[in-house]
Amino acid sequence: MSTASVPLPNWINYGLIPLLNLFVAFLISGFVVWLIGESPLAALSLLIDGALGSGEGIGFTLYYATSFIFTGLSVAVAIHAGLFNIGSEGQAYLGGLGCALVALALDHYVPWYVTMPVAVVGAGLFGAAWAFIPAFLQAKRGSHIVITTIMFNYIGAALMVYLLVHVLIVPGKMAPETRTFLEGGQLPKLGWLMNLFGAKLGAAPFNVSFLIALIAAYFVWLLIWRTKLGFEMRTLGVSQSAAAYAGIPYARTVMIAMLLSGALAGMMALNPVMGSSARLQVEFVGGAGFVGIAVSLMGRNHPVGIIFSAILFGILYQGGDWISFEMPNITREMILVIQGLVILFAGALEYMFRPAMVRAYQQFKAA
Amino acid sequence: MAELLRHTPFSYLEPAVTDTPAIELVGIDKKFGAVHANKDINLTVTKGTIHGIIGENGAGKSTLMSIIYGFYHADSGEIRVNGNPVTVKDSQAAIATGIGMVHQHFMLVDNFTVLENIMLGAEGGALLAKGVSSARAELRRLEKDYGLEVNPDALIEELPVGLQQRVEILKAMYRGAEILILDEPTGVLTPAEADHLFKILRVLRDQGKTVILITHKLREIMAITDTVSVMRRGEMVATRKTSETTVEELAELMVGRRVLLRVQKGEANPGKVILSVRSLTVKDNRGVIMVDNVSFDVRAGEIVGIAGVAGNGQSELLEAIAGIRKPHSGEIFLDGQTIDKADPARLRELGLAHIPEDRHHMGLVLKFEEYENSVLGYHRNPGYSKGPLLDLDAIRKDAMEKIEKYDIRPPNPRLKTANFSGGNQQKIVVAREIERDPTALIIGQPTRGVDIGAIEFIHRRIIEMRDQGKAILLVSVELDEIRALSDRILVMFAGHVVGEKTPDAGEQTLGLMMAGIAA
Amino acid sequence: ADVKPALVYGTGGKFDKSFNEAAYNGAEKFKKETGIAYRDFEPTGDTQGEQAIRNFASRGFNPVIAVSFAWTSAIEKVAAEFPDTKFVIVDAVVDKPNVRSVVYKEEEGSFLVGTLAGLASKTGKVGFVGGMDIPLIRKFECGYEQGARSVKADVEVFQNMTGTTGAAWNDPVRGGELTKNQIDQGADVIYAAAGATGLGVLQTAADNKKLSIGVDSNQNHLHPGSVLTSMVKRVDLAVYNGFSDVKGDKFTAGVQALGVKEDGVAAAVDDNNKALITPEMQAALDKAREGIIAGTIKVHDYTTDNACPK
Amino acid sequence: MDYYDIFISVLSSTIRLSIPLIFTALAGLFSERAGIFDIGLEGKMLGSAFAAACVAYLTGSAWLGLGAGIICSVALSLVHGFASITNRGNQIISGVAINFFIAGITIVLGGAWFGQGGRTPQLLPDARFAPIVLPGADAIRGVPVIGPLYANVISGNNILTYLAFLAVPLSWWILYRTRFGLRLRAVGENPGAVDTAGISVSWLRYRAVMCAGILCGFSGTYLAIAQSAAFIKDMSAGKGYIALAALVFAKWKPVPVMFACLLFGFLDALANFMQGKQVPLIGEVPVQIFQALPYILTCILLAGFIGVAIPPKAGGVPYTKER
Ligand SMILES: Nc1ncnc2c1ncn2[C@@H]1O[C@H](COP(=O)(O)OP(=O)(O)OP(=O)(O)O)[C@@H](O)[C@H]1O
Ligand SMILES: Nc1ncnc2c1ncn2[C@@H]1O[C@H](COP(=O)(O)OP(=O)(O)OP(=O)(O)O)[C@@H](O)[C@H]1O
Ligand SMILES: [Mg+2]
Ligand SMILES: [Mg+2]
Repeated sequence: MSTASVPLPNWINYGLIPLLNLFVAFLISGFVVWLIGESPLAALSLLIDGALGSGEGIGFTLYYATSFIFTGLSVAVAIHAGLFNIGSEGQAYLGGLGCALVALALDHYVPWYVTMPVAVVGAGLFGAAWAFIPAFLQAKRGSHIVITTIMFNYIGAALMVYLLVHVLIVPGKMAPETRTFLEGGQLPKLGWLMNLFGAKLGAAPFNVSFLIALIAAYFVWLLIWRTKLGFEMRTLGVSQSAAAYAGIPYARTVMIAMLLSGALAGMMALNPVMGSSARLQVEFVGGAGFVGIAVSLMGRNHPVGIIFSAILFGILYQGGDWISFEMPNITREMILVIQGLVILFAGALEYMFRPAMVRAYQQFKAA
Repeated sequence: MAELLRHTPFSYLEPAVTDTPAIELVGIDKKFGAVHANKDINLTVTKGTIHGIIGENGAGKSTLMSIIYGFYHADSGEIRVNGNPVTVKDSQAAIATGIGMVHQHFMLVDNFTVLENIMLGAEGGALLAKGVSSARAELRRLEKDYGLEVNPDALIEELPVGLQQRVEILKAMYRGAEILILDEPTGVLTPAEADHLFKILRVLRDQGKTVILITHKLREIMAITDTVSVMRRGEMVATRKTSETTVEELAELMVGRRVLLRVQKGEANPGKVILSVRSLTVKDNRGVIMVDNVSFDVRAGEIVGIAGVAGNGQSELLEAIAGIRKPHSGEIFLDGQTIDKADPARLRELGLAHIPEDRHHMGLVLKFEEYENSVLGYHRNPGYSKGPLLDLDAIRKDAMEKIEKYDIRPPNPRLKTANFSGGNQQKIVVAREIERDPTALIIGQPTRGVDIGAIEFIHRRIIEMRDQGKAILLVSVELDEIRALSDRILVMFAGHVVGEKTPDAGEQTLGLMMAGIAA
Repeated sequence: ADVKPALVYGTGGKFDKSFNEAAYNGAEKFKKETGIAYRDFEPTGDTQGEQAIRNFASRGFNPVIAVSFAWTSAIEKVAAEFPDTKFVIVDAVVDKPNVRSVVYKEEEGSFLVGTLAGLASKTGKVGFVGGMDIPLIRKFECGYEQGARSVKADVEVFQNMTGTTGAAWNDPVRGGELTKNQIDQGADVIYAAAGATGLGVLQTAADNKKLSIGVDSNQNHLHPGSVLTSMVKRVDLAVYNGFSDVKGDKFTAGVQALGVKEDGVAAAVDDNNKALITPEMQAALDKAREGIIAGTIKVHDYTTDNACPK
Repeated sequence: MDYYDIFISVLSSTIRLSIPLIFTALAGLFSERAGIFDIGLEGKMLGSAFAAACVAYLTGSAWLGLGAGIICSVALSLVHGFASITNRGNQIISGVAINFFIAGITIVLGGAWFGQGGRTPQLLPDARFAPIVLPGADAIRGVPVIGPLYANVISGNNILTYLAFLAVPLSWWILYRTRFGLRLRAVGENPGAVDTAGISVSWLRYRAVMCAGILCGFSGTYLAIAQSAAFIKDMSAGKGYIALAALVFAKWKPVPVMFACLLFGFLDALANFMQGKQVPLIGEVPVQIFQALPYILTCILLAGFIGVAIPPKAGGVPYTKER
């Protein structure tokens, strides 16, 4: 008898099985660590200690998670409309331009809480703008969005480097980056939030954009499951023909979904640009757009799932740093290995243990 | 074995009817998760007969056949072929034992040619070149013997369904099938095509082959089978000699209660013209003209039926009226307003409801929960939304009311739509479209693949709508359905309306018109 | 004094056979000579760089040396947080009382290898392959061009940048392709200032029997007979001196601008390339060195006005 | 440099840049034609480049390097198969996972084994695939028009280049002239049809992804030990994605795949060539424009010329007969 359709209780489906998957991913990562001649257990304790062992570690973890929540939401919104947006990376990059321009223009004159909403809009607009052409090509010309968005990542990188090297650079400075924003262009750290839990943020750049990310997650949830537009996007996402039948305009819905997706990716820039380094730098996105794909998929494209998987990836990033810092033999790329294995086992192989679980569960119930 | 059978000379004839069972099923049991699709099934099919199997949607017919064909595995039970127990571990094994199957949903590769489809799995060597010529020769022989003409080089996607089905039958014959299973083969055929199919089946039977035929249409069971078995909710409830049973008895066995087989309807009272089509020309996606300069009117309080063989432009006509397909030229009026440029959302506002031909691809989003489908297309209506938000409470309450009113089972608006049976899925669509109280209603294939109980219900609702003064345009390839429901019948052939008839016109007359022979 | 040295590399990674590797060599030399172990870290992004620098400082490491201009603001911040720790930054200037900034006059070193290139070229065409298009790399290119022109006024200089992302430092395939391109156009000496991408440049030049010029570290040994010279930038000295100065209590903050005069940059001549350097080339090289040291030759620095005189 | 020389130079550059794309896109072709999406091409290419470089370095044999590259890439294909065929996982997730994993593990292992930050040691000439000078290349070089074409474009490539061009008709032949090819194309369109014909869908798809693995093995090997002389981290540099673009562009057909890859290679070569050149009327154009040019042109081509590319119907959907 097939086990695929046997229902399992939620605590197994959403608790035990994912944990088991994670466990296997870490087991194999441990094997790699052992292969290099280091102690897997020590590495694991470093990972956890680095990411969660101190207020500062948690701050860094949440800082990374903030970026991943934005990009994860960006990927998810597009996926719900049946679009695979691989362009979050480039959209976030351009979003950085939007928010940096706002910060550069306003930081002399107004406090951060005035700059911030404008920067959110600026980052969102620029991110959306970068999604516009791929969206348009998909909607009107049927060009494959996966490919056009990949292309736009490269084009975006070229554009940004040009701007940073030739236009935005501070004359005489070596680094292709803008000037440092003043207070009015910097997002405050969330030290008080950490203090509430009795932890110290230290130097971690965990900042207000985390709250914006949570608000964005709420709005994405509202959009997808509670609005007419979300209903239309989901319809289009699973059945184009049903959408046509129901009078849901293809081009418009695709465009809106992609623009929203681009805007969410663009807002990611708030976190590193205004929340951490206080200036626009080359390559500040650092792959967060691609991590967003994994985050969204692991989070089942649901905002709550995305927040959790973003935090998981934040732990991997921060904890991985810690491992490579403490174990010089293990290069930082070990994070990529763990990340790959987590995606593999928790994502692609998520059902591997299901049949065994079903059998065990049935025996358990029979007994 | 398959190889051997294929080359068995055609003249090899067995006595027409013997008492050897071709297939015996003993205690077959199958569960899909929580669904008990087959419960302890016993069945004997006599060699050289046509054995019908009927049952409501979801009764377990397809599952049982798939088990015989090795496509699914029974959880327990035994299969015997020609008296010998066999383990059908996969379809290859089934083919080897001489079993062929034409699936309810065709198992063809759309962008392959007929020949490639037939060769698939029986290529006769690692390189295609060798097999191709012998396959052609064999195909020609099969075509001649059974009247199964089809161009071997045509692409499947360009063939009408009737011909696609022929390819399926040819596939089975090419593999030397002695026992042929057909799962709802006539659902997509015109009467003439169905008759042709039956002729072929009789030829097969007369040559000693065994045929198992699944259908919802009792008329077909009576017309062609020798024996008939009835399934209900996973159980085999009865087996009868066809000559010793009646339609009424079978219907009752199937549904478990008495059913009304004829639609009761009074005289129509046509009012003013509601839907008016003028010189409409419509092209399909490839740019071929599918509807050619068609004009007609539908009045309030009447049902106009459009009869025709599938693929003669009915689908495109419906899609054009429903705003899904842009007309090439011509005009469409709804209650005096031009609507040929309106989109489906606008048309719904104007009071045009549309029950589409294909519930799986158009009418429903199978992955959605039932309540979501119950407002698909109407989700922007004020009653269902508050500002940009959906009013989920109102929607679910409304869905529940429809479920009760239309007896949709199971009565759970939170269930995924894919998990409803075909008949219940169709009821979801019908309920949604009818309950908005439209002025005009266009309907395509309202009862395709739907069981008798549901057909009865849907037909009654359509008549009620007419009696409430709605203008109804009905497209169906089921001539019986058209004749039973319509007040006027238009016949379409090759994109033209070739004539108008009243429902008492004979089946023969309509059939000839549908074939483009008479007008 | 108490020395507990730490080193933070640039994002190119420790073993790039070039810039970062030079820093590594300096640290290794210190370790060998003194037996004092050091800690190092290879960040791959901005946040990690700052985190690593801060980690080292907070654990009592002293000095903390950060090579690459990418850590400018990180050092700025962390140096303020740990006033008792000594910091060294290479390739950028940070104005703090506990920070030593070591910058190089790459234009001068590039000028030197440019003269060799100009003289070695038979076709009168030389090439330059940079990594990412940033001012620092333009500075290399500009010095090189001036050097080549100083010995051959009509020399043609092809220049290419590898890419627009950080991957440009790590794309030897494209580096090789750009080199092949320049060779097809007639270039017979190609200068690579592109991190690991340069390895592809050197390889392709060797495969096509043309000359190449390495950068940062002495890369002459990579393809003996094909690498004409290397523009060495003594990052190893910066690191070594940083460590030893703290050890010997000689640490000074402030800017150290190292040019030809200070032996901070040079054109490497060793056994691997001796055969390629003719006496007249050697003479021209010496002359250029002396001129620069004496101030008679002024090499324009691209970054002062973001332009290169033609 | 006259125009013909430029043409020859760009042409030979085009070929060099196209080879990894051709192998990789053909790999994608086998996989996707069988209904298995393969975003993991990038990772397979990178993984096989690493394996090839390691083994070529250790054994000094280019051919053993190739073997190792193929084995590594096939192993990754089997992982992808295990996830997406046996366990019916999401194919895109599986591919992305492989890309992440390989991007990391090559550097981690390379760093631990060779201590060069993820790079493998420089290879000696014997451990690489050297250019082959075809007979008469040098003699004919001086002949106008034909000479440079023969000597610089047709001759002087390494064996893998010729194999890539051989792989194109071979793939065509396998797909359209053999039983395996017929079944492979069928399983990507309608696995039900294959299953009911008594053919194992899983085994067929496994074989298809293994074909993809073998071809990716060639492309990775080409990168590491033919075009370059060592493995360097991230050396595939997005070529796997470009190959996917070429595959879509070519509508999943072998011969068009070759032309699409050549076109992408050409755009790349042209961008390299045009960098720093004076463009008439405009003057010197910022390098970034030329670097972005291939990508911009790809979008323009996708928008203007090929219209909607319809992927194999069953692509990306795990096959289940029992829901
Ligand atoms: N692949 C499957 N996975 C899970 N459940 C299935 C599957 N196929 C069928 N079922 C279940 O088994 C029952 C019997 O289905 P089956 O398709 O055999 O019915 P049927 O009699 O052929 O119906 P119909 O007349 O609609 O074709 C269904 O009610 C359904 O719940
Ligand atoms: N995921 C599922 N789980 C359980 N039962 C299912 C599932 N999907 C389909 N079914 C059931 O399987 C049965 C047969 O499905 P099938 O797709 O053949 O529909 P159908 O009733 O035959 O409709 P149609 O004739 O229009 O195809 C249906 O009764 C349906 O309830
Ligand atoms: Mg069925
Ligand atoms: Mg059915």
